[in-house]
Amino acid sequence: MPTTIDIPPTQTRLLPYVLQLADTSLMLAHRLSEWCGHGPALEQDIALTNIALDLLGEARHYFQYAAALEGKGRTEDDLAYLRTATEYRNPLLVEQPNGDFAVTVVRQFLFDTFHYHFLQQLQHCADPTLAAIAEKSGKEAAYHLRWSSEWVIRLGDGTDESHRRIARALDLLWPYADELTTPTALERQLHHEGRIPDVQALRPALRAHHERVLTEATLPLPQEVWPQQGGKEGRHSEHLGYILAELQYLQRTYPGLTW
Amino acid sequence: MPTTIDIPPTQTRLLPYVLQLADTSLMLAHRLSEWCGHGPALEQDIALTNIALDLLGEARHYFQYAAALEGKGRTEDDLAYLRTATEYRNPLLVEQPNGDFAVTVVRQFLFDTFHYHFLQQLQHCADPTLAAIAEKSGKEAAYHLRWSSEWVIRLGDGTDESHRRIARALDLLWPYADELTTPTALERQLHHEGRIPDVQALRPALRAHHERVLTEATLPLPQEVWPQQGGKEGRHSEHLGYILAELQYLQRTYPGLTW
Amino acid sequence: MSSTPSEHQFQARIDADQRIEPKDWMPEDYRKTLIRQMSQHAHSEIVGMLPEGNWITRAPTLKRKSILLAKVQDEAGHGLYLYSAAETLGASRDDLLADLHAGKAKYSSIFNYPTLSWADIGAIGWLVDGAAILNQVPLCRTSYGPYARAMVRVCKEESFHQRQGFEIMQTLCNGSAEQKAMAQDALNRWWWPTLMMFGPRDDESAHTARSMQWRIKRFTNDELRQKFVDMMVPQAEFLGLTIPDEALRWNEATRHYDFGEVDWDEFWNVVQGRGPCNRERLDARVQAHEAGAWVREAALAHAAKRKARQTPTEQMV
Amino acid sequence: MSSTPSEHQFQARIDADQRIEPKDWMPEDYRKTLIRQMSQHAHSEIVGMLPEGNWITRAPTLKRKSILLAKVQDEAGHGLYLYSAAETLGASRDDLLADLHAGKAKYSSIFNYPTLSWADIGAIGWLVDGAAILNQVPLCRTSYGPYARAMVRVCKEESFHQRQGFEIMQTLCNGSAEQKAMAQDALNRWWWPTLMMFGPRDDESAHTARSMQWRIKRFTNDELRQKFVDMMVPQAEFLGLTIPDEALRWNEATRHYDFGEVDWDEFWNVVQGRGPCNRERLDARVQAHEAGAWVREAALAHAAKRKARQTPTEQMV
Repeated sequence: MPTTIDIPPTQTRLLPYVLQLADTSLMLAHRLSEWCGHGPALEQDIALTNIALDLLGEARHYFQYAAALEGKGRTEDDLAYLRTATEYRNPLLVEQPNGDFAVTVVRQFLFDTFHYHFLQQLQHCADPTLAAIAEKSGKEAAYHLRWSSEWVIRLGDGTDESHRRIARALDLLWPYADELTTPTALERQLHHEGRIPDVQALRPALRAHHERVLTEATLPLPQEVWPQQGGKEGRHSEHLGYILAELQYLQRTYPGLTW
Repeated sequence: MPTTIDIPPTQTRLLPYVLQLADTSLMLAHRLSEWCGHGPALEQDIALTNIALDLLGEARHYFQYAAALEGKGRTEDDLAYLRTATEYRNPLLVEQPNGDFAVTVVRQFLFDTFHYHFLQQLQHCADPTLAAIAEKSGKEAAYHLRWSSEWVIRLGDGTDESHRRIARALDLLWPYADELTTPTALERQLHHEGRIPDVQALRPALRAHHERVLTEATLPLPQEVWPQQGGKEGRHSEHLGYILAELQYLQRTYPGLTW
Repeated sequence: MSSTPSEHQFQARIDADQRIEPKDWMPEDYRKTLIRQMSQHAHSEIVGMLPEGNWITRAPTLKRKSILLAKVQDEAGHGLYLYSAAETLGASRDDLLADLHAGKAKYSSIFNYPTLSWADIGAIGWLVDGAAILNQVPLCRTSYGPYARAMVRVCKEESFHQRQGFEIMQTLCNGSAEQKAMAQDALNRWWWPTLMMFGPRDDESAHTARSMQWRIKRFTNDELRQKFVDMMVPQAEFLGLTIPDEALRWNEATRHYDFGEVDWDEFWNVVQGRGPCNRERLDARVQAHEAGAWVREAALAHAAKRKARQTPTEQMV
Repeated sequence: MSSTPSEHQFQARIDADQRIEPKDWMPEDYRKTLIRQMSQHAHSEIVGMLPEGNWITRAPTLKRKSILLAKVQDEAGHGLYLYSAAETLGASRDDLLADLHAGKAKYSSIFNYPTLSWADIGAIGWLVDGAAILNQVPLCRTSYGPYARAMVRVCKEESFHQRQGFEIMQTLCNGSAEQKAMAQDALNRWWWPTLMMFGPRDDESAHTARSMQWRIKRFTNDELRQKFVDMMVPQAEFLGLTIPDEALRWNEATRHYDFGEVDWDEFWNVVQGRGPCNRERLDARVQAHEAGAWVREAALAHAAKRKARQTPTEQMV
């Protein structure tokens, strides 16, 4: 694989990074929204939709900022709806299918643990727009993290079946966790310029939280695995193409209209 | 519901009818192709794909003829890929999801019983192109009908589980059978002009075949039900939109290119 | 039929527009009727999430996606309020759901129609929520307290939904020719089913008389249907859309719109389970319920474990 | 190691390029090796249906849809031939599949990579089938008769597939800038995994020596890999695409292309189950097999019922 050449500091654009943040929250919101009307009970339907709405709101802030940074008069929707698969920069984790409720809970748990700690750091970044988004969304992420952590515990220390399912979900999704805290060349460069947090430095805090929750959930901490990566660099799984086919359908079929 | 006003004979265009035939075979071929790599055994994977290929070939002939009839220089792909849901004229049956293998077999059986008998008649129609397509596809339809009829019998008179599944499939899909032999205003008009067969007149032959096969399959002939209709008039089920999102994605995303 | 002193006193309270609360005495039929109506209403909210939920992943802008997601979530919330209100009468949500899933309970049959385009989302907000509001606003003054209070909360959110639906229609009607055609096609498909939401004609409606006596129902089916048509015609004109009813015309004498006859065959077929999506709607709910059984069991098991781990003092809290 | 008279005679036949047929005596290791290789080959065909099958519903034209469907169907057919050929050696398809589904059997790890664009379909036909052909053409002269004959049929169809893949790439490269970029991106992702198809380096390859002695294998891994690179470079140049290998250059002395080192970490990780799609591929096969169990049981039950209904005379036929 050819490596990305380091971009001199004066030229590192924040735009692709903001798109990465936007895509991440958008894709997860989109996945969660697929549960609407199909949850295990009304209370979980509502909870999942709440998280989806929060993430969608966060994504919209990033997209609006990205459109401003781009400075070409494009809108949040142009960016969200009109790129092709290799141009999306969400990590692989958030495009994974919902699976059963345990898979959704684990995906959320792994994401929230990262997202909460990340936003805590991003609140202090030099860019005032990102800092403001991070502050608002950080409060929401705290609730999400509590919700998903509680459900990991509830399912891990529930019945034999729920334990089996969530253990399987953990096994399934653990390979996707690392990518969240593995900086891309762009992230390394932006951090080097002092503009964004060091995601790798979040690992001890994440690990501590994982261990605490998994222990209480009577689940083993998954072993080290070969991490699956590439989403943040546009190399996705086969799932993204299908997400985009639905997401983009109306914009592609009726280009340039107002809805 | 407003009724369609009868169109004077000199103005009834064959084009929408040929599109109806094309859409019907295309949608069923598309559904069958979803089984590829997921069949109960290699032999069935191959059989389902054979049927899909035959129907796709038949659809292409109709689309090519439709493009010629339209006379605007459009291609089979323009017609197949670039219309919106209300413009497709396949009956509801063929867009129903594959379900389990029993649902697929019943959908095929109901379709093949109609399709075979219909093509036998269409071979004698005045339009030489349609007659030629019907002759070629009629031979294939004979094989399809044998395959699906044998499988109805095999599953109906197999195990308790297969019997239960195919009885359920019959119950699920029977409401969609009638539409095949219920002429639309366009079909009535074209038949009145002597240009296409009377699909309603096929009912006794279809019923006889259904009865023979279902009896041998130890399955009860389903009771009369309120028929579900509208596909041939562009009023589809919720399934078609999702089929089109996948089918049309590349053509919509990259308009006007060669593949 | 002579009434007992309790029934007499009960009816007097109703007539005085007083609220009946959970702990009050009430005729068994009143309780049963309310449970049936509230649970049907709850079921309708839940099943109603499905046709609209069908377009969340394909919502054409982030703003519309957000609004639709919030709307469907509100409907889940309405379901919760209404099941809770039904439970104040001694019903259990589990039993009510079991009846729904077994096909024994009704829900508003409007939701047995398919959503075939984005314009359907506009049409549902504009027409279906519009009709629901007409049904529900009077219920804000219904005799049973928990039901009335639930209805106040529901109506507040539903009028917001209706405006959003109308706004979608407006955007489409001001858009391209294709968007306008999409809006007209949606109106063509949703108009008559919405009129069916008001139920059978008064002279064919079994429950109406007594429901009105008990102020569970405050207007008749035909009264509401007429009110709805009168309200919608100017709105359709404003949008530049044509209501698919050739018999529709202003009646100067009655000061109402005359309109055509509902297709009662279609009405009864859909109510009795033979509509375009009845099976799909029920299957989706049953599937969600069954697929979620292990989750609900786990939650209970965990809660029990937690309680068992508490000290006796903690358990007393 | 001294050989028995049978082994000696067997090797003599091999050396004389004579075919070994099912009824012939053969060393147990030869039988085992062949079963392993043929079944791996069959598994590869079946699993290989999945990455390509992933684009059937999104094929951009009716013609491409048709061609792709036929290609994937051919692969199913190849699987059938190869399982049948393995069965001539006493293996049972059910046991072979059980091993595959339990994760105990290997299949070509190229299929553990995702197909992310339509151009991947072109790249797979061009590169992956191209590599497969290089592996398979020599096998048309392999010592075991049924395997050789299966390979003849497979090769005929596979060369057709490869031309179609190349044709897709050509169309894209002659298309819009986006199409060309799509093709280059696909090449970037499929090039190195295709080189990995030829297996580990010769000095790390356990089975090679003996497989070559038995003419189950006719060229070494490195020989084939080199042949493949030499073949592909001009084809990539013809397409106007850049092979993603900075070390690639013509070596005038050896008259071959020098090329970079395969990422052996990635190779071993993918072979050992940690590639991008290993789990998805296996899950899809297991799911299809389990979901189809009742169908296979029904077919057997029906066949048994049919047989039982025959008269004794009919049964003797």
